[in-house]
Amino acid sequence: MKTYRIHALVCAGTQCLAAGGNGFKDALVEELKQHGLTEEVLIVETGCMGSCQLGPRMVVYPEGIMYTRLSPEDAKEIVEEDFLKGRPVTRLLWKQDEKQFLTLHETPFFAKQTRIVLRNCGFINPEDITECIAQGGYESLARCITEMTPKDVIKIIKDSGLRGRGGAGFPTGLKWELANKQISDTKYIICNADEGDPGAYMNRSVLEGDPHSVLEGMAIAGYAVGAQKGFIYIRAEYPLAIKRLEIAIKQARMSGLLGKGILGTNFSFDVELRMGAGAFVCGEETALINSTEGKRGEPRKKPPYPVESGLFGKPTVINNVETLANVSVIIEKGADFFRQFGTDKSPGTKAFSLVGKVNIAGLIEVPLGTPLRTIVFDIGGGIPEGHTFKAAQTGGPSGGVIPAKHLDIPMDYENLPQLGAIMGSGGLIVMDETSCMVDVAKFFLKFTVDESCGKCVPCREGTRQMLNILEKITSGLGTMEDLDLLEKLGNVIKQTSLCGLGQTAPNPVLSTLRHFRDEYIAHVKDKVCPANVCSMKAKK
Amino acid sequence: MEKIKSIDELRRLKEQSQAFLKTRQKDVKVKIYISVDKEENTNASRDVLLAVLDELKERDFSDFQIIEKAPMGSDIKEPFMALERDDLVIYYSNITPNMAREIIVSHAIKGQIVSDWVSKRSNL
Amino acid sequence: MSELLNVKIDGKSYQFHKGDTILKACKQIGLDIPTLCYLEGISEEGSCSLCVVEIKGIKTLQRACITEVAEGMEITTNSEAIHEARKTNLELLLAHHPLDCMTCDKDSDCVLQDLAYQFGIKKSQFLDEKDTFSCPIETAWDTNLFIQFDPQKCILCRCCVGACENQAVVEAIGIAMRGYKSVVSTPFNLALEQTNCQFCGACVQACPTGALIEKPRIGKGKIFKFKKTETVCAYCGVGCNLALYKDKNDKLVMARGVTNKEPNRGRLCVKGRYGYEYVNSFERLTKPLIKEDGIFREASWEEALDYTANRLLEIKEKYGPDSIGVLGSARCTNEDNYIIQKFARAVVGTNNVDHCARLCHSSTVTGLGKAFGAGAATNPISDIENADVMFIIGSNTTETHPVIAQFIKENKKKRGAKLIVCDPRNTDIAKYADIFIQHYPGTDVALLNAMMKIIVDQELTDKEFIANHTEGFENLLKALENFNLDDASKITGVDKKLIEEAAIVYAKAPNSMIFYTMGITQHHVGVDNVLSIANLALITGHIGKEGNGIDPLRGQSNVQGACDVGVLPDVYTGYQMVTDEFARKKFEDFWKVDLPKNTGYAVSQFGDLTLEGKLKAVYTMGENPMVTEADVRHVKESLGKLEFLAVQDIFLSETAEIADVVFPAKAAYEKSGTFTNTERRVQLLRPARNPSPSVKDDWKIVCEVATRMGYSMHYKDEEMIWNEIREITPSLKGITYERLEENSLQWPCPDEAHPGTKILHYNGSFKRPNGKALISGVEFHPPIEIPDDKYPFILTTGRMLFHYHSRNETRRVKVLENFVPENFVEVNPEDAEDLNLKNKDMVKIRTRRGEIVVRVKISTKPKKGVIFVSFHFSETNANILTINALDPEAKIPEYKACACAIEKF
Amino acid sequence: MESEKIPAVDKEIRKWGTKHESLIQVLHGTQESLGYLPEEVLTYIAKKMNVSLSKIYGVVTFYNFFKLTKDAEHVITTCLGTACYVKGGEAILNALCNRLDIKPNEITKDGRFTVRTVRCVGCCGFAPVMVVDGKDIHGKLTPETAIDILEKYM
Repeated sequence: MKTYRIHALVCAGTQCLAAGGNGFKDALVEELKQHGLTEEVLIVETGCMGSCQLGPRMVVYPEGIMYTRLSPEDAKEIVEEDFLKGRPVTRLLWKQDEKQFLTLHETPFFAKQTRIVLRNCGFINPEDITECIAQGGYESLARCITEMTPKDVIKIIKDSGLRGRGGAGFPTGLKWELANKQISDTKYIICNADEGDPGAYMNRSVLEGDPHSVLEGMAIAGYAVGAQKGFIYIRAEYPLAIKRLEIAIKQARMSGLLGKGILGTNFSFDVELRMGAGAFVCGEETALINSTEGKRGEPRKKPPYPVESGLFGKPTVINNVETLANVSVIIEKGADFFRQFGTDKSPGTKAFSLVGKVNIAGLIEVPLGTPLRTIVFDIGGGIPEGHTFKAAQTGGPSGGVIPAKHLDIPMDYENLPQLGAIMGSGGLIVMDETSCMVDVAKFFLKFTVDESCGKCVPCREGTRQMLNILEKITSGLGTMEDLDLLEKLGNVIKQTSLCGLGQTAPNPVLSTLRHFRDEYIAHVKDKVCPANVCSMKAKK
Repeated sequence: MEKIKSIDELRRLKEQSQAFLKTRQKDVKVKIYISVDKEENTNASRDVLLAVLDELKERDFSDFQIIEKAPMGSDIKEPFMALERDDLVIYYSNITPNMAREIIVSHAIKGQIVSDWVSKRSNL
Repeated sequence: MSELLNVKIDGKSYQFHKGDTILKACKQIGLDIPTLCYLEGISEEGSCSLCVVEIKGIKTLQRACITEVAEGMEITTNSEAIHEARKTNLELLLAHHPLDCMTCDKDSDCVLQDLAYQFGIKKSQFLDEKDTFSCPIETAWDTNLFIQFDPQKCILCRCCVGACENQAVVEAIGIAMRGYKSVVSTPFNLALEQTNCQFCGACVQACPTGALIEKPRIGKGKIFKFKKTETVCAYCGVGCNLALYKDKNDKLVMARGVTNKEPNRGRLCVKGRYGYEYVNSFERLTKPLIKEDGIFREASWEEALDYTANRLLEIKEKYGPDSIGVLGSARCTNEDNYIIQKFARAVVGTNNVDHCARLCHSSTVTGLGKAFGAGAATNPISDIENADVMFIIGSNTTETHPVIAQFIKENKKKRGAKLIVCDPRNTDIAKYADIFIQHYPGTDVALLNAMMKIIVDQELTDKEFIANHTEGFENLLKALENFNLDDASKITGVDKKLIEEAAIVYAKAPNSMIFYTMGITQHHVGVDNVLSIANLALITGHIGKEGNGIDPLRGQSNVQGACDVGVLPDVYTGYQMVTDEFARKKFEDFWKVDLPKNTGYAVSQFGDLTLEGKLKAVYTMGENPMVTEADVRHVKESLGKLEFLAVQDIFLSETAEIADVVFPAKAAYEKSGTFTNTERRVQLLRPARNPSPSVKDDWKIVCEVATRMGYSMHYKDEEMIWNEIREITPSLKGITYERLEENSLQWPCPDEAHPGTKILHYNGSFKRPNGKALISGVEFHPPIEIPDDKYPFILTTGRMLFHYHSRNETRRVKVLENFVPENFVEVNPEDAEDLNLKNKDMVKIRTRRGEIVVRVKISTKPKKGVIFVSFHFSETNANILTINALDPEAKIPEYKACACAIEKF
Repeated sequence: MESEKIPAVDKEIRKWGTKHESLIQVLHGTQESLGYLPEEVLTYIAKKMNVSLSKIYGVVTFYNFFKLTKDAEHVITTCLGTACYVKGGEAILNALCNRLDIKPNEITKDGRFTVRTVRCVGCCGFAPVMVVDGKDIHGKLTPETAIDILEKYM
């Protein structure tokens, strides 16, 4: 077997590529050629490594030295100094608070994280199944189908307390159990990879960095519920994730880890990709089913729930990417291992994309229940340029804001709703005092107005009216009655919308009204935007 | 890519694949330190490194990492290499490519320290 | 019976069936839940959000329309939160809806308006005046004649889309765009008439607001000024229940399908929806006319009736009763028709009584009569949903029986049933087929024999059924013995494999149902064709149970009934043979008169008989043979030779024009009485308007003539006639007007406790004397005329959706006439290229009998070598071309195939 | 039907089959080849896949991804995801539109450029972000750098 003394892991996540990662990689390849090192140094293109704001990044093993903000010009120096002489190029190292960190593990960004879902992201070549297998990939599946009954599998998942990471937090084991009990010749597993919340890219990172973990999770789910076919419904906006998934599926099929008679057992399971086409509502599971069936992505009535009658009218389990990526770890290490992270009711970890006004934006994974303060200040390095934390927004357009006074709130499925926010899929947007909360609410509402499927009245017409009122307020024409009307209308939309999108669409408005009512009042009464964002047409 | 037909085959493949990933792992049997401190020794050190790599390849030994880091002060006579095995670090200095090959065969692979050339030893 | 569940609604305990929605449950206990978007079976998406209720334990409000009751459920239907939610959602809808009820045609026929009233919304708090009252944008509905769409009034409830998708199964319109930009649209906003829309208007009927409306209704008044009458459609044999609305001037202004009633369950086609207008026409005959010196003059009823009676008596005296021919009509009621055949037999004393069933389904009556002992459709229309395979042969169902086509498409779409279509033309229904066989006109026996050969060879026959319920199978085997599939392929012009596939699919399915129409019957081998179809059903056992059988789709509103009440030369009512001594005796006793013993002549023989001098007078009720008979020039020539021709009609038809006397009659929508539809369903007609006081019921005119001829005929009303029919007709005995007021009934219905008969020959008990069906050996005979060098094309004729019969009605319906104002000939693109023809070129079509000049429509519908012309247009009458080659038994002419030439004009 | 467009459709239909559920995938592939979805192509797909044209039209107009008209030579997509939004994505959008003298979603008169918005490209760490021609992602923009990038394509 060929061995390389240096493994240079270049992040090939979308963000690092966007930041010019490809240019750096090409320069590196060229330099290696120039110095005759191609036999000694292996370049591995990995998925996202996390601290995206510092990209493009590269980690050089065996030492694990992490280089940040790379440009093509840096390749020569790295090769000559580090690869040839073993001298780290210090100017490219991670610097924070006047400290310099040689490896990722030493950084405060990494220190408070626990990586289960992201265990392989940034560490393996996602386009090579053997690297995944080396990390224990597919061993859980193998154990499930050779040593365990579907009921055993469901029991472990139930015991682990794993909850759906797509937003609502429905217990995964229970969903599987319900699907397992359905009597049907055909059942389906759908992986919801239609990560739609603006400002969220956890799922994409997993798919780009460790696609096999999702495929394995799907196959285990298939075994548990009695399904032989899985679909991954993925946003068309994620071309790299699609490409890596296509490669992963192909390799898994060729290795006999997907397809007929997996590992010589009589369990068969195969996975197909279905591309979405740009509709946020397709993240809603019944809309997603319609879209997978080639129709307009409009939600269906529930009940029947997908576990009873889903894709093509058959029992269907829909799990999100992150949920599925947890599965093989739980099988491998047991429910108790999983339960040592997180809280009693929200066990395990959660990936967040920490973005916005924060020093180190990026992809993180922390135990559930980690206080918001730890995430923003310890991991994210606080607010840049001397600004102050004003609020964090979770759950995207369905979510709400957490104001500064609640910075110590544990981030889990129980505590967030108490503040009118939701966990959501993991988008975490940090805002400082330069953000106007009315404007932020308007931003989200504009989003839902655009993305409403238009089927039911409260969502189609109601959100539009709410937006009208917000526009009135942000241009200084609002009245105090408008604030009441917003609340009243918001409640009717929540109460009577057909699907989750509509039922949560008013949340950003209701939540900002709750925590930042004074800002609304300033817009209405004083005709002033305290953050100086809104162009108030009418001045007092 | 061939079809994996049983859980045992999967485990075998896992072991094989892990060997390939040794460079990235924490635990390896042998860590080989080769570093250059003085610019004039660059070429000689590089010859040692290439000899080491060649010998490891020849012997089909993969449970190692090569770390380009000087674990000692600057007074060491280069070319230099150190070998970490069984919780013990052995330093060899002033070596030639041929010496390096022997160190690999004898010490790295068989676990027998080439005592004649040892310049220093330390427990981890 | 399904499980009963205990449910509390507003604090009270009830029991409901499992599967019932909350909406249905509330309805059952008399609770009114507001809905805008819910239409059972059409639109059940829960989009309007008005029917929301509270369910204990669920945080959000739930939609009553799509939520099923569950055991122990506690429902509140009238809390403040519910009221608030409903009102708010209603106001959201009213934010963009113009508040122009005072000028809206749908005023007080509008659910949105009702709800706004109910919730006391004067003006929506969200009203966007600019949006609401700005000029509406151009829509795809602007250029058509039938339907208007006002997008501003549209509340996106999707009822119209549901109706188009689930009722019409056309999918011409859909929801396009997304979110608040959503709009009901045709694809690419194409003009509606450029889509596959068939203008059935189901969308209009489904619309709860003024967004969609029938264009002819606009400006005719508001619904509370109209009077509504439920009656039966007067067009095809489906017999749709429709509600007609008249204004204060006694003009019909609107039609709606009657929901929840068989056979149409609320559906209509374009003619049902719009085709009532002719009734209002100023061209209606109002006075009796007598021809003097070739010119009509108005006459009093007395004079015209006396004149007619005298002339008929004279001719009868001079030439004998058989010199008079009498025509009933498939467009008249059972009562009218009973009277006219009684008039022929009892008053004139001849069995020369016939009607246009001769020209459409006489082969069926003869053929199925022979095979099964009864010549009517075996299974009800509602049974379509039980069929796994639907086999259509020789039927352009979408255009001729639109509502049945809708049910067929629905069964395919919703239940995945397979559809096989065999037709020389690639018709609309063929486009929906899983297997489409495009065979040459007149090669049906070859095709069907080929199918049966495959079925027999592959042992797909139902041996038990053949053994227990049939006889004559050996004759069929013999006929098939030397039959060669390659020959069949050559004769029909169809790939062998396709025939095989069709045969296997039909034979193997648990339930297979056959539909056919004129493509089968209108051949000189019409009876053979029908017998072959019967053979196919019999050898596979696909008859005598739900979802099986043979449904010949009858073409006219009461063609089944006219046959049932004996307007045929060989039978009295209920198919009692005139040659049967016992039957004749019964009728003689009943009518108290001696009756002729010989079978009469068929209408298709009248022409030749006249020329031979055997027929001297014809009395016609509502028929128009001058357009509809084959080789019509020959008919014209012969009818001109008659000594006397009397016509009862509503318009001065082509036949009336050459009559000696014309009586103005009531139109079907002005009549009481009964129609019997294609599935033997007897339905009650109710007058939807009062005609001019000077027109009379058809039966009344005949009675008056009869009485004047010395046979007293007096009836109080239609019911009295019907009761007389019942008395002498065992199969109709149990059907009383009183029962019909409640619900329609299918014959046979022998007594008043009998529920009627949905399926004939149930469990293989056939109506033939020995209870067994007859399988016949049928051999293929080509059409009388086959193409040659001089006449190289095959001409086939038929109907189109927008016109009817000789167009006497539809030409007087503005929207229909304007939509298809002239005849055309369909030419295959390949032929068109060979002939150097372009769309809209004028061409001359010649046959051995005559020629017409007509416009070209290049179309992929006809097969290469075949052209198609509709028969509706007297100006360019296809029947100038057709051949009067008659089936030897059924005497039906071969309308469907003759040789012709076509050249650029 | 313009003959050169048929093979692209046929290829997709061969790949995905004619079952209704393949519609969106066939549309994706077709658009990938042709750049947009012309009416006659959709009519052809309707016939081939036995789906009504109104259904296809409904699907095509539902999803942001599908285009019924030919696109500009260069499509610049500015991200208005939350992260980009709070970091000034709208200013980037306005700068580009002003430079090209068009409104969002309009195509320049010469047909060379259009500026669209997208709800998130998932490059939140580099906000604000824009994407040129669906592949070149540029992050940490200011209105000035955005214009500089645009100029390179002009």
